[in-house]
Amino acid sequence: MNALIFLIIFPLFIAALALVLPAGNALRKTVGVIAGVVLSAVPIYLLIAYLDTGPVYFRVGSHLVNMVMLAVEVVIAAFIVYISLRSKRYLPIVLVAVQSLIMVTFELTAGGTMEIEHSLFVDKFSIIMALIIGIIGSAICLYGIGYIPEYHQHHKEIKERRRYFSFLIYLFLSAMFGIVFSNNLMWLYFFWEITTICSALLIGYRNDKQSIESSFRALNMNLLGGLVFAIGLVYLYNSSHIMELDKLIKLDRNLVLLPAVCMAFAGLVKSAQFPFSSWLTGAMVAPTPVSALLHSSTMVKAGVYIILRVAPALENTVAAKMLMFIGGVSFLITALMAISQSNAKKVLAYSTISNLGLIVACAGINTAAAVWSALLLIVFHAVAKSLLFLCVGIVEYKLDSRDIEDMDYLIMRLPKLTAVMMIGMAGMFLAPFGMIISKFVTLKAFVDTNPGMAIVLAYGSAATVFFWVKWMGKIMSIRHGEIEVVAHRVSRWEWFTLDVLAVSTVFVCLAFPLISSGVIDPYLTERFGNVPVPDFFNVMVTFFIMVGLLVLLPLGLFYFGFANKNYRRVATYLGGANIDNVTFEGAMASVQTIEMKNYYLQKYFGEDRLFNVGVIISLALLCVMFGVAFI
Amino acid sequence: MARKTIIPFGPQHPVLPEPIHFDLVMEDETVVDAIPSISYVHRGLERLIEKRDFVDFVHIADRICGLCSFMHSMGYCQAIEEIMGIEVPERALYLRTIWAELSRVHSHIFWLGAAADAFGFESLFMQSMRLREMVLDIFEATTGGRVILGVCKVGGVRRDIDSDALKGIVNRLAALKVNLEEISAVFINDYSIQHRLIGVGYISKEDAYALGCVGPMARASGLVMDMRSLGYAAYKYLDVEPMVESAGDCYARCLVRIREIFHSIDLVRQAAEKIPEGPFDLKVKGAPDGEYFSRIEQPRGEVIHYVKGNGSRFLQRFRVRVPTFSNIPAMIKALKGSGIADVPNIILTLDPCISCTER
Amino acid sequence: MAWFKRSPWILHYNATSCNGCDTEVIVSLTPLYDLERFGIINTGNPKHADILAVTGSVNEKSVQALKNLYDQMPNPKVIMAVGLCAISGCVFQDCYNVMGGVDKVLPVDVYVPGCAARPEAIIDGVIMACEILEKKYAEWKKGRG
Amino acid sequence: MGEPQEIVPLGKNELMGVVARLYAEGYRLVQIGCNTLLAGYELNYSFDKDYRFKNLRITIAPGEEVPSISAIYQNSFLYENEIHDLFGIVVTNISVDYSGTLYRTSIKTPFSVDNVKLPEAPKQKKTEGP
Amino acid sequence: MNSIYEAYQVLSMAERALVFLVLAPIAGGLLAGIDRKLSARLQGRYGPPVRQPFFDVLKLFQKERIVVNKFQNFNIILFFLFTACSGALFFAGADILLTVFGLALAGTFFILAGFSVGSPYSHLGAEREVIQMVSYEPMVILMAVGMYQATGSFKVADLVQYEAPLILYLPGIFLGFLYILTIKFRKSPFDLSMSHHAHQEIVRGITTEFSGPALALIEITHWYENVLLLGMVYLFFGFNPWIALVVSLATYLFEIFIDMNYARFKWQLTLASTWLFTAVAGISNIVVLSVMK
Repeated sequence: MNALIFLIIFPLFIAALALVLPAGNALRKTVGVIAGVVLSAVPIYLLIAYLDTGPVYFRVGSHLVNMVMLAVEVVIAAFIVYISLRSKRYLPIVLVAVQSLIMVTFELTAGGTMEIEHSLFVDKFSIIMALIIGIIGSAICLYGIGYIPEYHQHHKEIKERRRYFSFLIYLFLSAMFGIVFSNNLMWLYFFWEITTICSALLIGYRNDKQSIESSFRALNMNLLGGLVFAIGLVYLYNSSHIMELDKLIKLDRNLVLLPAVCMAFAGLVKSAQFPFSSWLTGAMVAPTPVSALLHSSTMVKAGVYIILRVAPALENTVAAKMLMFIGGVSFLITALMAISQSNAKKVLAYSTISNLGLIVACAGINTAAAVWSALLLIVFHAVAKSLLFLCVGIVEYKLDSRDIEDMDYLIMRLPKLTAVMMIGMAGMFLAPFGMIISKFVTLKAFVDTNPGMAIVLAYGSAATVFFWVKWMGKIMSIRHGEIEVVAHRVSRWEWFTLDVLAVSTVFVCLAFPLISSGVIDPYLTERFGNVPVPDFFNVMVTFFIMVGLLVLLPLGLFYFGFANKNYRRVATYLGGANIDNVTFEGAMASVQTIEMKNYYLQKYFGEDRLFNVGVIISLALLCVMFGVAFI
Repeated sequence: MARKTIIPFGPQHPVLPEPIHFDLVMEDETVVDAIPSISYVHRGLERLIEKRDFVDFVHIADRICGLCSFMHSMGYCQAIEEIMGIEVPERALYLRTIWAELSRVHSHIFWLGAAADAFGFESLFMQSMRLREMVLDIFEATTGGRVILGVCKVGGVRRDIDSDALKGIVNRLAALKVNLEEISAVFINDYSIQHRLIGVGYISKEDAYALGCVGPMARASGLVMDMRSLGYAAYKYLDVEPMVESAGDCYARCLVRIREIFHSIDLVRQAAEKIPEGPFDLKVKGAPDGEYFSRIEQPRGEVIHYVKGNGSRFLQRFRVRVPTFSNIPAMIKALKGSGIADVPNIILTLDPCISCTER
Repeated sequence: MAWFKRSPWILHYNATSCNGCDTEVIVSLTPLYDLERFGIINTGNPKHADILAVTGSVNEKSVQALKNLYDQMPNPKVIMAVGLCAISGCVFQDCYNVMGGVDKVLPVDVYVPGCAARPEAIIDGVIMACEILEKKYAEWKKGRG
Repeated sequence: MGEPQEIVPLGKNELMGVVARLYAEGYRLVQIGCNTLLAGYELNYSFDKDYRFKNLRITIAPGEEVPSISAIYQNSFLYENEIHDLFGIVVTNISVDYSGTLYRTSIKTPFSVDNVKLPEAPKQKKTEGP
Repeated sequence: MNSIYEAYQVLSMAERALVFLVLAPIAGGLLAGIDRKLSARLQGRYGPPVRQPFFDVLKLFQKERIVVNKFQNFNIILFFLFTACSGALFFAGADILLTVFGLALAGTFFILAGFSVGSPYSHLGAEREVIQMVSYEPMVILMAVGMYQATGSFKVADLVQYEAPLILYLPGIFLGFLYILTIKFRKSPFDLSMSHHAHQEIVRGITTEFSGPALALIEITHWYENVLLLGMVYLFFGFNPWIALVVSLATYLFEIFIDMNYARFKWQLTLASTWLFTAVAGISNIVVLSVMK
């Protein structure tokens, strides 16, 4: 139990330190490193300690804590009111006022009598989440040490608020640990709101018009989610007098359906599913570490975390079906929209929503196989996607653009970084790396329960391949002749993080049988009593293919790079109009250099075309979901 | 958001039999700009008048272009004859008409094949080329050449076709017509061809006129413009009817050419029926003194042979303005906004003849 | 054993030809003459081709294209000059913009006469080019050790 | 026999006005050609309407500039570029100006007065009247 | 009657894979030869000998290696390895989904090869190939899904010995699969990204920059792929090996016939029509099947 509390409190302590210590101080870096080591070590310790045990629940004297939390909540509410007033935005004020009113009344009327048996708990799922938060989170913090100074070098107009930044990041980590370890729903709700405000503030870090706009959009939507969450909690307590996650899912279906739907709704908002996807794409104005940490690997995962947690309560209801369809719609439509995007971060954002959609759909299905693949998706996605975000962050500064079309010949200009990026991309879509294994199982789960979803998956995967392949093709195309290698001053902090994540990507891909049998299977046994048995032969084949690739790639590159001299280099075929290898004589005797740009098919897959479709469908599905819950 | 790519289309490109270059500026697969560049086949044959006298020059006119070689020599001869006031024997005029119409048939069939190849219909290409051989056989039998006929001369033609042979030609053309009907049915009715041609490379009637389109290109846009109506050679004795379509797209150009093939076959038949007996050439004395713009209708449209002489055996100036040259502005316009898959279609429905264009 | 005789692939380039020889090159691939029965394909891409069939004499612009295409062909390769223009310039040899036959700029291996060259002659030329290809392959292989 | 062909000699300055009038009357531009004279050039602007052929002719000295009619007839730009490249006549304000790169010939301006050798007219044998 | 199946039973998985690896190129090459001969005959030509594809490949191996960049052939090797691998897995009787994903991976390497050479034509070809992949991939996955629904197994070994005729359960899927098969065989009207005849707006598409041995490897890979795809067709009729064999061959001939009768489509129509066809034929089939079960 102490470890859990430590994980929640320790980042707070670091956050406080970050606020206090002066910027640019060597001590800050030391603290950062120590925090990183500790935050990575403790979840690993947790993993080892609880490897063989089921879920463990802890009782924490809660009344005082509740009061403190309430106080903090009120402070936060006041803070939101303050910043909203300052920017003359009133919707957040309304939302936060209603929400606080509900919670304060609730706490004051029912809080005293509330009997919470276990406030904290830990099980395998929490540990997986804790590992992601701890290792990826702290790695990204280290990345930030190198990144933020450079960020300010490039954006001189932005006020240097490094301390504020670190404070928020560590505060956020603390809240994330809180979310995954809380059994007390009041606590869960409290941490939930903290992540909301952290996210909104970090999105607004640049403090210009666009980022404030995005920041408030994120705030509005997440506050709405929080509000529904709060209503769900109040309803839950009034109808059944419980306030604990483990009890919630064991309750009678009729009693918990509405609260569970409310919580799932909050989860949908947080994981930016349709119709709430726009806040996540807007959030891409935030500095890259924020996108990597909050908007791809951790916070949005909190959304699917909560959905997966309450999924048992929805089992076999129409609401679960709706959840599944919302996930499916988000998966398909964002994957299609990603085709039309050339902004690298936006592509990543859409791909994130798309993958989260798949996880939500799995949660909606809620069979052992579906949850198995959902958990694997969470792991693979967290590692690979944060790696890609961080790579894009660096590329952005080296090339002064985050547009994919400017990444021509990246492999020649930033070879090492591109190699790392390729690992991330391979992890995202290339069979037999990470994602595809889970998709494999997802497909089987879909076919067994709802073949309709298999169709969505079939179309969605095809779209996914499109945008990844063309991006990958772009960065790995090689130009004839020499090209200037971009000055490679990536700080060692950034490199360290990239290396860690790249190694983790490969590691989780290779070790997924271990992860599955060691962590996920026990969890599934507790929850479903059975474990999906992935075909051993398939696992072995994919494993061998992966190992084969890992051996083949370096060997092949070595062979073609150094050993094989048995070739003649000729110019690119340019219809005979070559001047030299990459230029040709164009019309009017001009000298044209070949330049290749990808297809975006804006006319067919454009946001303007598809976004509304997604919103309308998902709104309808949401209505049905709530309608069912009310009835 | 898509960005622009520049693609070098040619000079050597498999869909283009002849070298012409385009800088295609593309967004996704849409061509936003196309800038042509020529001079890969420029020889400068117009200045050969300095080295060949006006009678010998027919052989060079014959070789301006392989596909409409007869038309060029005919146009050139006609210009000289106009200047010198030569009354060409009527039989020669009829024979010229027959060869000219046969040229049109083989050129159009070749075009059908090339177009089919451009939109990826290989069997149609092969079948078209197979049928074209029937016309080439007629050429070979009547002139000895397959593509360069060398049969026209100032003052008439070099060879006669006797009446039996003429009958044979008409019969062979009737057989060709039967075969062609099958192929043209595919061109007209096939779904995939319509998909590739309908609505592609649209040129409105007004644009076609303003941009100086000639030949099938103009007629497909609804302009009634056929130089055969001027009544040169024996056309004044035949029922010439310009084939006009109104759609203005590649499909319409295709239809115009298909209808023209049948019309030409019919014209040959008419000519073979009406051809008078008599001499087929004339001894020419003297040299041209004056100038004339000889306008005739090539398979690709109106061609102008301008000849200027000052009474010496060597001409002062010879100039050809070929239909392709005149159609290029319209082609550029049609290319903009099309897809790259349409580019070969648009270029080919112009039926470009680059060697004519650049001379 | 070398297999070039069995599958020579052609690249055709029109240097400044009048179309006559071009059409005959194309015709030789079509039903009546059908070069493909000897495994001959018109590739349209220098990187796949074994034989470069040039029609027409060369001028200053087409020389550049021709040289580019020739350079981009993999060894062993053969150049075939099709038609009188490609051999000597034919009636155009006096033109100011004509440099003369193809052999002025590139080593021609096979000359196919005719104005325009007849398909039979072209087929004959290709078959001859095959022999030369085999020979060149043997030399090229020896040269590489 | 042949079609009647009207050739209208014009001064250089009248050209634009007449061309504009022809455009308004619905003539199409058939061609622009150029002839090399012994000392100068002769430009032929040919138009056609309903098979009626009309040719405008202006004569200029070497080095003289000619205005482009591409503002009136869009398709004239090719002819004008051609005249520029082959004859060395400067045509001003062409809408699409290749500036000498349409025909990239091995000798510059092959049809210019310096390059072209015009045939001598034969000794006039008096054919007409006494 | 069931001698094919018995032969299949006798062999172990590894042996079956080996048999595929050895025989598929021969069968594929012969099929390609038949294709060329038959196409020529349909076009009124005599056509090359049936062994012509082998001559071509052997010749290509003797050609000089020319490259635009020195890594370009690596992707082709991976393309070859993964195609052969998926084929071997399929014929060994492994999971059909695994085969499908393996094939997709191989296809991805092919596309990356097209991108990596940095030539405008192969780039366009690669882009189009991606579009084609997006077009056919849903149907391929649905085919596996449908088979699983009908038989309860993804294993080829189980599918092949399924007693009832799968085609009766999966008529829609089969039609949809036939439709996308045209794309996979690179036949007109869907030979957008590269065609065997270069008379195309994008020259030879992806293969523009690949020559000599690399081109030969691509050719052999296509042979493997074709045999694998015909194997998938076989599964629909697996209840009777002879019928299945005949139908597979008939399918190939049918594709040649289609090839002869169509102009090349544009990518818009390709994508739209395949998705629509997949949606109508495939999905309705799957829905009906799930209702029936």
